[in-house]
Amino acid sequence: MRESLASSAAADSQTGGGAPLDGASEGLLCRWLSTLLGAELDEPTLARYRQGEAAPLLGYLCEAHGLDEQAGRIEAALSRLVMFTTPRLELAADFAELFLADARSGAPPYASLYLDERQGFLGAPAERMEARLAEAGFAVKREVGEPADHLAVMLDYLGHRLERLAETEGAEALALRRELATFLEHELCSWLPRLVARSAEVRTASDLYPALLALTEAYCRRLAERLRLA
Amino acid sequence: MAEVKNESRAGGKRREWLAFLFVTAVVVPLLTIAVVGGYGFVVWMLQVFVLGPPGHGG
Amino acid sequence: MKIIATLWNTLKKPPVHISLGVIIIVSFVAGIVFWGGFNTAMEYTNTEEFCVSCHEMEDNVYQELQTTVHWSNRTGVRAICSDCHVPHNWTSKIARKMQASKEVWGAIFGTIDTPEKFEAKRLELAQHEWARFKANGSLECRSCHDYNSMDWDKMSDEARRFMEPAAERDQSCIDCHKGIAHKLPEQMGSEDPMLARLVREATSVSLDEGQRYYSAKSVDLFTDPELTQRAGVLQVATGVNIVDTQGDSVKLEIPAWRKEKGFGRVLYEDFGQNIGSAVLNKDIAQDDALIEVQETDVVDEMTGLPWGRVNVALWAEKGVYLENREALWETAGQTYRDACSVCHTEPAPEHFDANTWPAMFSGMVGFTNMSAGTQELVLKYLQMHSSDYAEGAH
Amino acid sequence: MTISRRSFLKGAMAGSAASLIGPGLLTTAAAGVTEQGVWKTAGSHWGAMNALVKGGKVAEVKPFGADQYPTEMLNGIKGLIYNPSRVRYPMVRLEWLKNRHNGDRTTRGDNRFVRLTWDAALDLFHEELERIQTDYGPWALYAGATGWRQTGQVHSCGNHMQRAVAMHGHFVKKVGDYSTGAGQVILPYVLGSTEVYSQGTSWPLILENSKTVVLWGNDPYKNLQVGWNCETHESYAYLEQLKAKVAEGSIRVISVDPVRTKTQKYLGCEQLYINPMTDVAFMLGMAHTLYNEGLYDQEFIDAYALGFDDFIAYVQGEAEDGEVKTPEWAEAICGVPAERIREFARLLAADRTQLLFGWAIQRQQHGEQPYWMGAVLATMLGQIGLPGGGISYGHHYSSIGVPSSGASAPGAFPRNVDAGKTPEHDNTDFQGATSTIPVARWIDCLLNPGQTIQYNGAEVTFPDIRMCVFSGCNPWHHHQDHNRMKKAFHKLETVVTIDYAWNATCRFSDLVLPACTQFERNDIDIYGSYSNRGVLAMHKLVDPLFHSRSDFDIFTDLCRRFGRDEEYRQGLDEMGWVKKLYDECREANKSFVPAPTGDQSTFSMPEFTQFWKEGYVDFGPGENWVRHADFRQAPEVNALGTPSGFIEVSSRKIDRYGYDDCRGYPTWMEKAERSHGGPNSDRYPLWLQSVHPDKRLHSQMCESEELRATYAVQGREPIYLSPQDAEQRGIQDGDLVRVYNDRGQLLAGAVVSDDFPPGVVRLQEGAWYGPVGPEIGALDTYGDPNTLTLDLGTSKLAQAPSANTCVVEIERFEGEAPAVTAFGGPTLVEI
Repeated sequence: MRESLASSAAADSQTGGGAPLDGASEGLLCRWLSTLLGAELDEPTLARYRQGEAAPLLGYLCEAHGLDEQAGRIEAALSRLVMFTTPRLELAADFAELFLADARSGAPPYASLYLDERQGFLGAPAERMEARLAEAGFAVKREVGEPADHLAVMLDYLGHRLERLAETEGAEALALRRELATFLEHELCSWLPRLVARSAEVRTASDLYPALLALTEAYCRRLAERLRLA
Repeated sequence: MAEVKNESRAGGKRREWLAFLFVTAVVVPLLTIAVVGGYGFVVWMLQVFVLGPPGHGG
Repeated sequence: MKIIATLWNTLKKPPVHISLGVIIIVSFVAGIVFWGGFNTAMEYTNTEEFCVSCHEMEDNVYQELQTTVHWSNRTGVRAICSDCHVPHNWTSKIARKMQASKEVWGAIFGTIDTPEKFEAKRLELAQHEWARFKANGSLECRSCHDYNSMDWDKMSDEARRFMEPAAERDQSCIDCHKGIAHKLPEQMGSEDPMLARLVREATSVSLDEGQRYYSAKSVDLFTDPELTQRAGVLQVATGVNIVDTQGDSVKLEIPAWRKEKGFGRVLYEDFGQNIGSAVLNKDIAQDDALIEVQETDVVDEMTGLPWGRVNVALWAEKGVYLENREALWETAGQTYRDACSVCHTEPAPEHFDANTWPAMFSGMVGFTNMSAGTQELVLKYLQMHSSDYAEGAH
Repeated sequence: MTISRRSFLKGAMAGSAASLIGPGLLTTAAAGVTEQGVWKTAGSHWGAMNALVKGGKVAEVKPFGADQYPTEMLNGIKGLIYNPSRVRYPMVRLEWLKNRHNGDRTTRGDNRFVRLTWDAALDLFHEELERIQTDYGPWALYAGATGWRQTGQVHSCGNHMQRAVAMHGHFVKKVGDYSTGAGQVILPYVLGSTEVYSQGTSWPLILENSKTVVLWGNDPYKNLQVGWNCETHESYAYLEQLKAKVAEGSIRVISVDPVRTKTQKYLGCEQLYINPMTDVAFMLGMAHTLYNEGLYDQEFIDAYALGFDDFIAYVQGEAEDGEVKTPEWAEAICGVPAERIREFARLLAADRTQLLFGWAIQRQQHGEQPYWMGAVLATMLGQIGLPGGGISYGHHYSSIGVPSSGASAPGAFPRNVDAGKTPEHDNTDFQGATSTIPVARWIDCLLNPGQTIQYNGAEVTFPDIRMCVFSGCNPWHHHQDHNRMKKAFHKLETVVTIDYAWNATCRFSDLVLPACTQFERNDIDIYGSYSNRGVLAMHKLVDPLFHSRSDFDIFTDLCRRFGRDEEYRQGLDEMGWVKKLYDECREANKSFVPAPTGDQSTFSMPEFTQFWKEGYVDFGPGENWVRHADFRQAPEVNALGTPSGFIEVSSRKIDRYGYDDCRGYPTWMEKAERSHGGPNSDRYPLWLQSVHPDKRLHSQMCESEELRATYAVQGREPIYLSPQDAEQRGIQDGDLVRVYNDRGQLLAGAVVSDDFPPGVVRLQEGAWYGPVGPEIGALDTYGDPNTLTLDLGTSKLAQAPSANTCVVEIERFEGEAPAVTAFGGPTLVEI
């Protein structure tokens, strides 16, 4: 099943990817990335990943967005997990090292730490994101315990908005498309490269999460372009 | 004589009722209150001078 | 006069016109009516509404009652004035009703009609009631509270520590629960509540001559039974022997040691130990007639100072002594643990010796809210349980 | 065609992807109206404050009305709440999670952590406590360490931790502290009180009566910025008046200090240079002058002191060392010209002199001696107990010297188990070991369990500690010689830390639980510290950040593991406790003034809800007071706490202990290492002083990014040195330097300043320790002085820390400097 997808993606990319954006699929993709970046993988979910259940998602990324290199890197990381005696724990430790420990080392996924000159949590980017969530009628669940400018929260928001895009057409869709493009450019692509750079400095046990961050950064850039184009 | 008696009898009857009511409504109640009050006063004085504050019992 | 004569005559003679039956029945009914009216009147004087009809009562004690447990509590069982202040036994109740004539007098002539006047007389009025409760073993309290039906498991541990021994001794409630319904007179002060309770308990300890007792608080000492010539102060938790009693005062004999450098004003519990027993005025300390010196010039190696053993007998008030110091030590220990653990782990009493504790204590006591009296007791507790006295110290 | 395939993708993807996509992090919520923010009251060690909270965020902080001299550190408060180093989730060290106490402990330090849920973390904590109490005993658990926590009497984290652990089982406790370890042990023998934490003579009386004020190793203008309670800096008003008096020449202030201090520069007063660690020699020279020129007060000594003869025999050279302590003898050691010593002694004896001693000179080897010698000098001057005379050891701390209001202060959450209750494990058998250890010897205790040492006249046998619990206290900041600590930590099976930022102690722990800061919970405290000026409501400004919780909440939950959470919090919640402490304080302050109007109390406090709304209650100013005045007036009745009740110039009790490093009277003893010609000064000529920081409270606020940027040099802790030393080593201002000695090495940023004499360098304590790796001897990348300091007891008497006995060498750092890891969380270690 995988081969056929790859070939059609190749065909598609030659045509400059001009095909219209499928909001529903992109929304799902964003919410998938948000889940992966929001919490550590538990045993059953990791097992499903290692059995290749993410293939359709990765395939769609290659085929729809031409992100073959990043997708391949994730698959390689997944396959190399066999080296660890306790892969879940090692991944959890990587996750903590990058995102949870002290935010001066590692790669803390909070916009405020990169965009706000005070380099603290809950800076201006967080306030802007909170306003944006409120405006769209959303709020972060209490038990999540994260500020609004956490990458996973922003991707979840993006997912919902993209699904909303799928249900609209004409002028409203165009406006929404432009709004999401500006959101991606100002609020995500402005700091994701630095996040990816910092994640590269940290020597994690597995390459999965650094690869995931690289994928997310590339995907957001590509998505922003696609939204601007159509 | 009879009316005197009658009158005295009527007067006597009326006077008797008057005395009876007066005694039952006024004299005996006052006497009782006096007796009970006096008894209380005596006990109180005993307490002050002899028995000390009330309540050895109970 | 004539009316009385005619009345007496009528009474003497058997009834002429009214039948015997009518007389008996009417008298009987009148009796019932009288009995009903008399009792209703009397019961009315037992109602709260009647008691607080005088503003002296309503503005003072009635307001105070509303802040106590007898006013509002978990089960809504309420006590009104007569439940505690009017004896339930009929004879005593009648006597109390007659005694109430004094209260009527007070109401008319306004002996306590302003808060200030009331406050000034509060102690005297309170003492009347305390004496009555003491005499009848808090009879009125027992009409609702009964030691036998107290469920010890449901009672809080702190309360149970005091109530169970009290139940065994069937102790009169008022000994500890003065001020349960109305505010305590100021003279009782806002001393540490646990300490105040012991001081109140001491008021009911009977003193036998020749026996050893311990002061429940610091006590002024005098040279005369009338307690007019001040001689010094006896510190709390000090052992004394009662040698004589006269009216409200007792003669105390205080065996002690003292330093012979200076005027020897401070008497200590033991040789070489700075554990204060009493402080005498300068002239008294130098007066050989009063101070019987038993040993002198005993040098303490630790400081090189000469000490002397003395005995002094002085007069003081009654009713402030306890048979032993256990209750005092327990209160002091609990106060010490609570006060000194606010900022850091409080050192165990046996961590320092008796002569080091004063230094540690004076450096730190400023952080606590202990009153002077409490400080004196806690320091003595620490010294008497220091490494010098606790076995297997450190 | 392509459209269908894409929709097919969506279909296929939806099927398998569904299981890989979580429930999402967002819920629907009505669009909240943006409120304009509300001003609340709060407080901290840096000062009481008002804070504007807008949209659930602390927008602005400004000083509390009553604080006329706010410290600029208040600007760091926001940096502290939102600092990137916040501990955000319960974390456990991977190695420890895998193998528990049998794991590889040498990796402890910069190891890898894994996130846990709160329940899992607390279960682990409870399991470890159970294991230690059952497999070992109370001797194996050390939970005594306490630190500067945060202000607030309900959420005093030391109380919470120790109460919860004590309800589970007994544990090893500590005595003494790092600030005044030697002083608080020696002064009870000499002046009959610990003195260092006692209220001092009121400033107004000093300003009125003193002709000379001596600041001995004392920098009040720097140290009064912080206080034990919510500080309102009332002392600064008096320092301002002192400055005016110095200007008009009515008071001579002399700072006896090798360094030109911040206070000296503020007051514009004189400085008397003295070689580091030679104060006792200098004072002995002065004593010799006072005695031989008949300037001392013999009458005062006869009436109020004992043991002067033995001491003066030592000064006159009649003791076994046979050396006469002339000013010339002293000059050779302390570097102060003999004539200057005589002149200084005469000056002090001439008129009313107030001696103000700082705490730094007792935090060195033989730290008891300078404090003892200071008391002896004050006794010879005979002004103890007079207004503006005598000696004080605390006028630089928490506004000591500001008249106290005399009101009662609120208590705190209980630290002990309730009366009558017993812990789950009531085993009190310490198997011969001592249950309380001197706090500064805890690393010796870890390295040599079972060893017996002398301490304050008694013997202490070290318990074999296997587990430590630290709450709101950063022992990796307190203690000296980090490399030795690393060795000691390898012996610990489990270390649990509860804190709000990733300081060194968290990174050397196995289980780290996130506490919230004091601004994320309701509390109550006094403001004004020693002046006890009033009670302050510490409103909760924002909810606890991330997954952090209040200590109250954390330890209630821990006690739920053994079913005693109700008993732990005595059935009250947070606000219940705040109200209880307030009401108890109000009751204690209702001291009945027997005025005819009855309940007219001296300190009437409003009812709780009104207090909470207004934010504070002011008790008003206190009355002036003179320390030791009552003793001077009636020495017998107001006897001191010494064994004799008098001032003990020489102490038979200490003499009887027979310690070689603390004799019966104050003596000069050479140090293990000392600059300016002392031992080891040939290899390491520079004396390193690690004084209290100017822009921090010890290690607190070092994580505040903005504030640190105002003083860090190339991102490192600044090290101050003299122009001569810098020039000798080719160091320019702002250079990166390596500071080293036999015990360790660190990087720091050079600041060349003429406030410092040759041979003296300063690294302020509290700089966060950031080693390159957990290996012994690893380079500290930020500049924590305790990487270099000596871990040695001051003497057998006090066994206190000797941080200021430390010599080092400095060199320019060549090559590529490693990044600062002090504030970094755990970095990866090769697995």
